Amino acid sequence: MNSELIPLMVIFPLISAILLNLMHGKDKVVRAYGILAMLVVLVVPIFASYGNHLFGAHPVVDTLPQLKISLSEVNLAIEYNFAFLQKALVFLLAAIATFAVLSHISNEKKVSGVYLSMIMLSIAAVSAVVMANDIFNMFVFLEIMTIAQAAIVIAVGGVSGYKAAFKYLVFGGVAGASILLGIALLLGTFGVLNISDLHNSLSGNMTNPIVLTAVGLIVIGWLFESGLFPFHTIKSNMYSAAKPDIAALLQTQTKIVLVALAIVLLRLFGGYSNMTAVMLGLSVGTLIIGSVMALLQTDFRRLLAFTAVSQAGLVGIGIGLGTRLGIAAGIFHAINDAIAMSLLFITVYFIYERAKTTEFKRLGGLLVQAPKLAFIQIIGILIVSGVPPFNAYQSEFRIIDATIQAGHPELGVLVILGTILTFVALMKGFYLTFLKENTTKIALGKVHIYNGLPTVTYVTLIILVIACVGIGLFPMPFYDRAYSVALKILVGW
Amino acid sequence: MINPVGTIVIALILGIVFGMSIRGEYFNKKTYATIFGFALFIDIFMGSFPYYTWDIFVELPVSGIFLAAMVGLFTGKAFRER
Amino acid sequence: MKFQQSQEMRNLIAAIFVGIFSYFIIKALTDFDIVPGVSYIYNLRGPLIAPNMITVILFDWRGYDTLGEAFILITAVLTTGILFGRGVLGGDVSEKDSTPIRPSTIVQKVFAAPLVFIIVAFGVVITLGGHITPGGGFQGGSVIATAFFLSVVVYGFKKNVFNLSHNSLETLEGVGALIYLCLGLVGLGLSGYYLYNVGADLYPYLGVGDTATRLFSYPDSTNAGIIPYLNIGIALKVLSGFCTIITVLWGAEKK
Amino acid sequence: MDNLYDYLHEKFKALGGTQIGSGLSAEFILLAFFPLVLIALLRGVNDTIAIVLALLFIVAVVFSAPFVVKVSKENTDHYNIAAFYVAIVMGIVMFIMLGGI
Repeated sequence: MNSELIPLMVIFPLISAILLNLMHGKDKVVRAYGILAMLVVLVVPIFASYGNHLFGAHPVVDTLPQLKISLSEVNLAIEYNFAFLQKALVFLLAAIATFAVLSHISNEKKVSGVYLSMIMLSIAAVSAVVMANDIFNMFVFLEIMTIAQAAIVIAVGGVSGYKAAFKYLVFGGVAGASILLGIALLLGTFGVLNISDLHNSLSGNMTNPIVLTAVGLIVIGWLFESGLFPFHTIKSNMYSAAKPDIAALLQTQTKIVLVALAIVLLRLFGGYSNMTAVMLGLSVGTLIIGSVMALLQTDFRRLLAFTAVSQAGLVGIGIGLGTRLGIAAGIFHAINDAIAMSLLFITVYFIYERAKTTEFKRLGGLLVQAPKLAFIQIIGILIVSGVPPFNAYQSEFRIIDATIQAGHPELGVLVILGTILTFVALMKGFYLTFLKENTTKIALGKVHIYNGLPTVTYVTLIILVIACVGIGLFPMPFYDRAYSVALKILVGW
Repeated sequence: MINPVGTIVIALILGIVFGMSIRGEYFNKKTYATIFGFALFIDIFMGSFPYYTWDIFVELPVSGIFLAAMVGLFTGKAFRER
Repeated sequence: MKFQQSQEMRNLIAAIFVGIFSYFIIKALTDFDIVPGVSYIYNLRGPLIAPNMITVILFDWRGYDTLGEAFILITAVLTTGILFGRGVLGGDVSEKDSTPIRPSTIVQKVFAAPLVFIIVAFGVVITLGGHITPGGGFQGGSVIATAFFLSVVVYGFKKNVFNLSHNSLETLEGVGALIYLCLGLVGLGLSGYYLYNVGADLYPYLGVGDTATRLFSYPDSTNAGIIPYLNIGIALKVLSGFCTIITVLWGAEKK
Repeated sequence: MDNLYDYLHEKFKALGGTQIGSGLSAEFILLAFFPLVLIALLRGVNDTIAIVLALLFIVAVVFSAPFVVKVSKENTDHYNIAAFYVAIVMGIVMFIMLGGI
């Protein structure tokens, strides 16, 4: 079935990016178009019907004997899949990006069209990665995403942003080259790029050393895109160098790409136990090291950055288990955690915008000035730490359950340890920001008259809290869909 | 493209677009003569280079697109100087 | 001294591990048989669309990938602009101009301007013949960009032959990308498939209207459809992208 | 116990501004982490060996504590440290995929 709205989820942000770049300098036009474009970006995934989209109308063909492929039929075109999981992920991305755009529009005196266009490019790229059923197309949009994310961080200015973006681009080059080489090996060996076709060709071919090389190369790329172990310092540096509202967007994108790429990896090479072992081991390391490092930070943004990285490790544990329960719980936790961490990042964004700093030694005693914010932040901390009745509890519980079902109870203990450590780290941040006596007399400054930031922030925060409670109370619609995705991954698409 | 003239028209348009952005200070009558002479020379050597299979280009063994782009460049430059 | 020693040790360990990594990759690259796969079908049916197979694969079968690659270039160009102060938060940082490091010789000054004309015209030829002969949007755009480079190198940025500011280059780039995106939307509107090659009629069963087909077709033995127009869009985008990069880097040289 | 506090205070100075409470919490989690990972890795081979090795490992780690200083030094934003670990992981991943461990 062909659905016309599927490509618009990528094409419309791309067109908007070009237009916003052209409008750069005309403040009112950029503001108006930015809001309009975000509305469209939010609405399109809701109205798009489930199905596939074939680019260029190139259909499936019966194979010819000269193809040397042992498949009954081959996809000619680039194909996009759109189902519930894709819808949820694209909508989640659009929602968090809407806050980033609105906060920029409502907060800055001079709106930067180029900055908004970079946000649009990253939305388009992540949507494409989520939906693509074509491994090369996925790579192309991963590259766009990497460059656009670096640009968003560069736009903040300052040495730390430049350094973070430089490192991100250098290692992004390593990871991108690695993924591309892996794709090239697969294409050379099987002659197809469509993931479903590759899945069919690969079944029973997992002892071929070239395929195994490709697995290793793509797994290295996956580690970078999801910020797991050797790349966790780079990702956390990016999060802490960006403005916290953008950091919320970046960590959402990271988790979405983690899930999308992991699904591809499991669909292609799901039967290979060494791959899931590598994924699992590095995820466990990321979880513990991320939360340990979060505890040692002296800056609230860096603390949240390492927490986000360690939560990505938690998602990776679920997916790396390779069982139905584990994959479903991992996907579910990615959605929940993206919402919850965005909530925390946005509260910190509010502090950052008004106090102009997030260092613990300069903050303190903000409870008197912003009691509502403190209340929402403590809710966010409870959500991320996995306290019922919120959504992250449902998924963390299921991840622990899955580790025990899979025969690795030690991993369950490690997950619990990581969660406790996350809670301690976040409570430390809360204490030092809101409760500790304010010695340096930093106050939350007054905001300007053009600044609609408080309204936008509070509305967004309340919507996110409602989403967390809603998913926490009624997890089954989401979890069931994630479970069916997991079933499909293991049985066949 | 629409018909055999289409390519030539588009080459002309592209030439005018780039010609419009060319400054005049480096050009005088001698330069123009040199350019045109060289252009004709290159044109004849290129023959019917992109090898369109339409009659108009088969009978006329010069690169029509190149000539059109050249004419467009001059036209655009003339536009700009007016 | 102690830190240095530990660093040396680490470099050695890293070198060993990179060696292991490279060994496996080189081993994989040396022994594998290439299966043509779908490219066999591409080559079988491609000549129905246009004679230049590379262009057909780039702009028809995998036109959407080419769109993505064009956007990698656009993103990189915009990022370069941001790096030098366009669109950073808190207002733009102005760019400075700088003169050439070495003054050009008289021969360079006399011959560069006429050469620019010829190079631009040749770039147009390469772009427009892209679906028939080796060439296309990327190549033609790069050739035209070399004319810009030549004039910038010889005459300096301020007095170069082209009078293109950063903003007009950005506009040109946007126009090029929009041509590509909107031609894709034409296919989406007429057939329901994005980037459907409207004039080429490889799949007549889609029932695209007669007028539309005639709009993008010409009386030739092959019928490239929207491919030439996509080439024009890509050429504009590539040339303005390269020119923007040299503009930005040239302006940043003296800071 | 005052001496222990002073000792840790001295050690955690290297972390730069971190409270001793957070340092200690992180330290204890790390102490739990390594033996658990060891058990998870070796349990497939033999339960007894895994437990014995984990206990030995705990003893070794306790004597080389505080561990958290080293961990935090290896996770700074420095380019060369990141590059070192990336190189190691690249090698190890390829080796596991193809070496057949």
